[in-house]
Amino acid sequence: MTATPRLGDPVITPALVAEHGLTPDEYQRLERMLERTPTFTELGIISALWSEHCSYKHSRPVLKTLPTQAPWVLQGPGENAGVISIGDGMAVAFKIESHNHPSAVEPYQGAATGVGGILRDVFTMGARPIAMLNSLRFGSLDTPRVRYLVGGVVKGIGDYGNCMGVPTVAGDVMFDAAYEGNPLVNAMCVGVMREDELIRAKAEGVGNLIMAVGARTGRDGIHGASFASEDLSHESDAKRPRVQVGDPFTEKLLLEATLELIASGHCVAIQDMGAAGLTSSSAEMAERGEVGVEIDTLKVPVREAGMTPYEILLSESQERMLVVAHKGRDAEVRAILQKWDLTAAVIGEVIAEPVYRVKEGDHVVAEFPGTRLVTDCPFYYPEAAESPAIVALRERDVHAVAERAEESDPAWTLARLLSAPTIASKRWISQQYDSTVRANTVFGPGGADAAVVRVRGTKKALAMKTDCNGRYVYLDPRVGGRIAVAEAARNVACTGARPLAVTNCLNFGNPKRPEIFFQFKEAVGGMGDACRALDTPVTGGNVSLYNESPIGAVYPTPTIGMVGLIEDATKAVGSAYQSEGDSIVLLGTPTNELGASEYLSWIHGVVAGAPPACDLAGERAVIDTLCELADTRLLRSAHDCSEGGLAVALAESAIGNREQPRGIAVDLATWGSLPLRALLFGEAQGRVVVSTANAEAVLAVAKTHGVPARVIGQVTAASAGFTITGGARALHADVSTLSMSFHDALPAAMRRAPADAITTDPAAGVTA
Amino acid sequence: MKVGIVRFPGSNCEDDAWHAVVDHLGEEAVILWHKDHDLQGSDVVILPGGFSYGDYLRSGAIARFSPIMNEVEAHAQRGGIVVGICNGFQIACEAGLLPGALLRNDRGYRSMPVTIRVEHTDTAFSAAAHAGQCLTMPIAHGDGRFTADDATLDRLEGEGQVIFRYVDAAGHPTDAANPNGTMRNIAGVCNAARNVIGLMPHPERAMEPLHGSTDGLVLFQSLLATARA
Amino acid sequence: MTSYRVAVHVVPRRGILDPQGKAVTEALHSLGFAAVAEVHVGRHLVIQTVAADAAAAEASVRAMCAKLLANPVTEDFEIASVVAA
Amino acid sequence: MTSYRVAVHVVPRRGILDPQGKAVTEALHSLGFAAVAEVHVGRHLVIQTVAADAAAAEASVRAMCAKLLANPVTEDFEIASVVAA
Ligand SMILES: Nc1ncnc2c1ncn2[C@@H]1O[C@H](COP(=O)(O)OP(=O)(O)O)[C@@H](O)[C@H]1O
Ligand SMILES: [Mg+2]
Repeated sequence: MTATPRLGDPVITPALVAEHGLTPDEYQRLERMLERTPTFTELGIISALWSEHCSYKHSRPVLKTLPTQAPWVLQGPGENAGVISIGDGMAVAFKIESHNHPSAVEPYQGAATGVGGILRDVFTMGARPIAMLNSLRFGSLDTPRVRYLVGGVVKGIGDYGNCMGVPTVAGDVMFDAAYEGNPLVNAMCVGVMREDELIRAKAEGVGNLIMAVGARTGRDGIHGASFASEDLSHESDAKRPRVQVGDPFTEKLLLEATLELIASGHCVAIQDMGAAGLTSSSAEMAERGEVGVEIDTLKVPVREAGMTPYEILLSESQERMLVVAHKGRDAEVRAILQKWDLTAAVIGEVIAEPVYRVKEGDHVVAEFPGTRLVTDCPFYYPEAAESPAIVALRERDVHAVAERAEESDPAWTLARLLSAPTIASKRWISQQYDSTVRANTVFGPGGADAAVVRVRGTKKALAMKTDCNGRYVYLDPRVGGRIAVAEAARNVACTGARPLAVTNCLNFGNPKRPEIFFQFKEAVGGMGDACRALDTPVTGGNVSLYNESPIGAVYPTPTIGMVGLIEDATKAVGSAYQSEGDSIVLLGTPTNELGASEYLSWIHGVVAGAPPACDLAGERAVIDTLCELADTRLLRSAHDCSEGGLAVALAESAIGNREQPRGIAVDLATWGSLPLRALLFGEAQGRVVVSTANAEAVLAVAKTHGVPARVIGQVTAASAGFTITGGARALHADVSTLSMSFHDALPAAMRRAPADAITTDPAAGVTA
Repeated sequence: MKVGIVRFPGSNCEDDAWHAVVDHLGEEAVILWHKDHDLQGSDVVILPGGFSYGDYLRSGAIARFSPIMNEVEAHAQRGGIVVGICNGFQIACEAGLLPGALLRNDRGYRSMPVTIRVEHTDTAFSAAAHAGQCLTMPIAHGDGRFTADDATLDRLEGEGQVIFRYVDAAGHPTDAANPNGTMRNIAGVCNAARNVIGLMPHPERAMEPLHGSTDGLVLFQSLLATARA
Repeated sequence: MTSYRVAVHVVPRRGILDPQGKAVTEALHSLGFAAVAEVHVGRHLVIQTVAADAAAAEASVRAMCAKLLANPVTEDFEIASVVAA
Repeated sequence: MTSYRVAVHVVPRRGILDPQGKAVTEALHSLGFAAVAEVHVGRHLVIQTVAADAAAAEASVRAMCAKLLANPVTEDFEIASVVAA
């Protein structure tokens, strides 16, 4: 059979090809593959499959360098989600994904559908989602547009996850002008299953049925995948009809129906219809199973009359799944979906002939030879060269930046840093997320350095966190890539969990620019170094390129989603000091590093200097120390030093729990010779502030791991104040002043927003 | 005691309620499907939290017409105990099993721990507490602003039908302790016959030390105390 | 039988606090629409239904409102229009 | 200057998924209103504002809709009425 154009199909012209985002070379490759001119439908299919989003054509060779194996990895990259074993026959599926461009155009729906998509990736593996995380990057809150985006994105994430009954338990948020025109919205989902319930998205078995399941197909988001593969420009505004609307209620039904379906054994494979909808899900399942498929678009349940095969194939309507069911069991599949008030329709079958064929009734509208439609795309190895301007920034001597007059009182600097939106409490955000549904949350947002979620039916708990300091990666991509992994692992270990594996979301600019591709290559290299050193392989992830706006590319932001395991949930450690009189111990060593710090950026508006060095062996030793300390119940609290350095970490443990603040009396004379601002606010890596009732024992454990450790002070009553001595100038602050700076910053900034309320809540009709 | 927990499309706290009853009370529980017509011999019916029918139109408005609600209403009419938690409270109000309505919070969705004060202990969901006892547990809702006209509110107060009120750490029902703009800090009410109770907070999420509070336990223990009385 | 589009307004009953309306009013002020005195927010439903005539269409939508579309405790409704379509 | 009450309808744009409308349609069917073909749920806003004349009142409400009251990506709006009040 050969495909022929439909009546009324546009004629294939170079202009049409260009509109579909194919280069002339790519188009020639398509013609060679078909040995003829493609039909309009075929052009649409290939435009989606060979888009960056689906094909990874610029990133795959670099991604291949990442470590992906460990004895506990059950499923590495290449599936809907990665899967690791946590013992006792239990497994964890997890994945992170970006929805940056849709969120820039329509923050509420963009973020909501991002959450919907990542949930589907996890439950199609057979896992029940137990936790969500989100990693967000925005421009400055001084801009009304940014406040609108923050409001809409947070509400979109909340409304979707809340309705699904999956707690949103952790994340990270940073604000920097670099993200002004192009916010980053990365959502991560973690699910739990029995190992034997694992199901893969691999079409198998000639004669098996291909079924479309869930919501009906409408004209939403056609060409979203190629949209995600372009720079954001003012013209993107004109592309608004591509925005999809999420329906979390339908997704909740789909979740329950899918898990029931998988348990029933009636199906061979399931894949969610995400970017490029039916096209990519069917092509990817066929490719994994090395089989042919035949689909009839007339059999796809549609929402609107008169949809063309092109539209049906490329629609990105949400809350849909593609299921490969055992031959003859379609009635059983339909019955399960019907129970949940959802539709299921047989739309094609797995065939022996190695082709990808689409029919509209009897008319073949697309037919490709072979089963490797997605990986048959061209791959690129773009030029990589570091930008000399960034080299110059990195080499700048930041110690030469003159102090501001107010800094003569370091308490002023500390309070001001605590109110930096990147550092300040994110409670304004996390209060909009149900973080306790499912009744397994041991530590939710703000309670510990990573979220801790009990695995029901076992004594175990999972710890999880997203992280990435894009400013570090910008100033030194190799080091920044390493730190992203190391910090995520350290955060997980602060709760007492052993870091196990990583998912990642690589948010970068246009890879065709050599300085961007340099960032990409180096950052991924750094991530790989760290993953190898910390024994946390990469099990999956997502690449989001072309994150650029008229003001330039975003900071290179390889967001890390780390998952770790605590064998005994009752041993989990939070980040807030617990008792007056406890000793405060610093693990790791302060340095004179100040480059790339939040201090320089927020206090001085300077983005320069080298990011702190990352000693991976040292990081590993700190992680081992934390795990042992938690396991032997020696810790009352643990909190790592990140943005804002040691002084901010000490303060966050004191005021993080607003209802139960504490004071401290700390002396840093040991390091009195360091420049004061490096000592207090420098961001030297590998450091953790712990509190303990048994300092001797803590020091002894640290010593066995070769980790420098020192008692630096005591936890006091809040009324005793917050005191750090031993540096060039002493720091005295009222606990309540620090607390106000930290807790009121974000609400105050957002109060300046014009209420975005009414425009962003279609589900509920009206909002406040 | 057997507790029937209704699963509506979009419910998402039915498993949590099940664990509260089975794991923490050690009693029997059964999940009831909304399309069924049988309470399976349940002594107590729980309408759990979640987003039944996506909370589209109004929270609880569509779920209240689910087939099983006929049996739930008959059970309530016979004096059987019905507890509505969060979305279940909204459904019970929509169904007319409880007075008033739960409107959109005055400050959007709120997920946070709150303290509630037990105002009366003569209901099946407060009997094991003592009057004035303050309990800490999470809320997580967007539509929890209890609303009724003044005459109704006065009647509810007069008849002792306001069972739970949001209070501050000192036990006072202040404005600052009101998380959603609810009238008179009302967090939970019962019907005139006192056998149907609804509340917005989630006691099933405060059952064990890992939750950070075990205060929800006393409310569930009330069911048992009532059943044995 | 004819197809009708019936539009309904469901609005918060007078005297019931309308935080949405208040929030919108404040937002409009902060955007510079200082002349706005008050905003009320309700639902606008459009129901496409088949009926013998316009009166029957209206009657059936009234029944829908009484049963489901409006909450008798807090909301009022009015039929805004009935057009054959 | 006169005070005007301007009523606005904000509705989901055609072709865009309207999950709420779908849920309400299905609920009406199960309540026995079988003749209902379709329901769309939008917002009904009543804005009380001061303006020189009706045309100016309408123009300013249009500006409010474009800026805040309607989401240009997913919704359409129409001015339903402008009355001096
Ligand atoms: N978007 C978010 N959603 C939920 N929780 C968040 C979010 N952003 C930050 N948090 C929580 O706030 C706390 C502080 O986060 P972060 O500043 O990233 O810590 P650190 O700098 O130690 O990595 C963590 O508990 C984190 O999970
Ligand atoms: Mg961080």
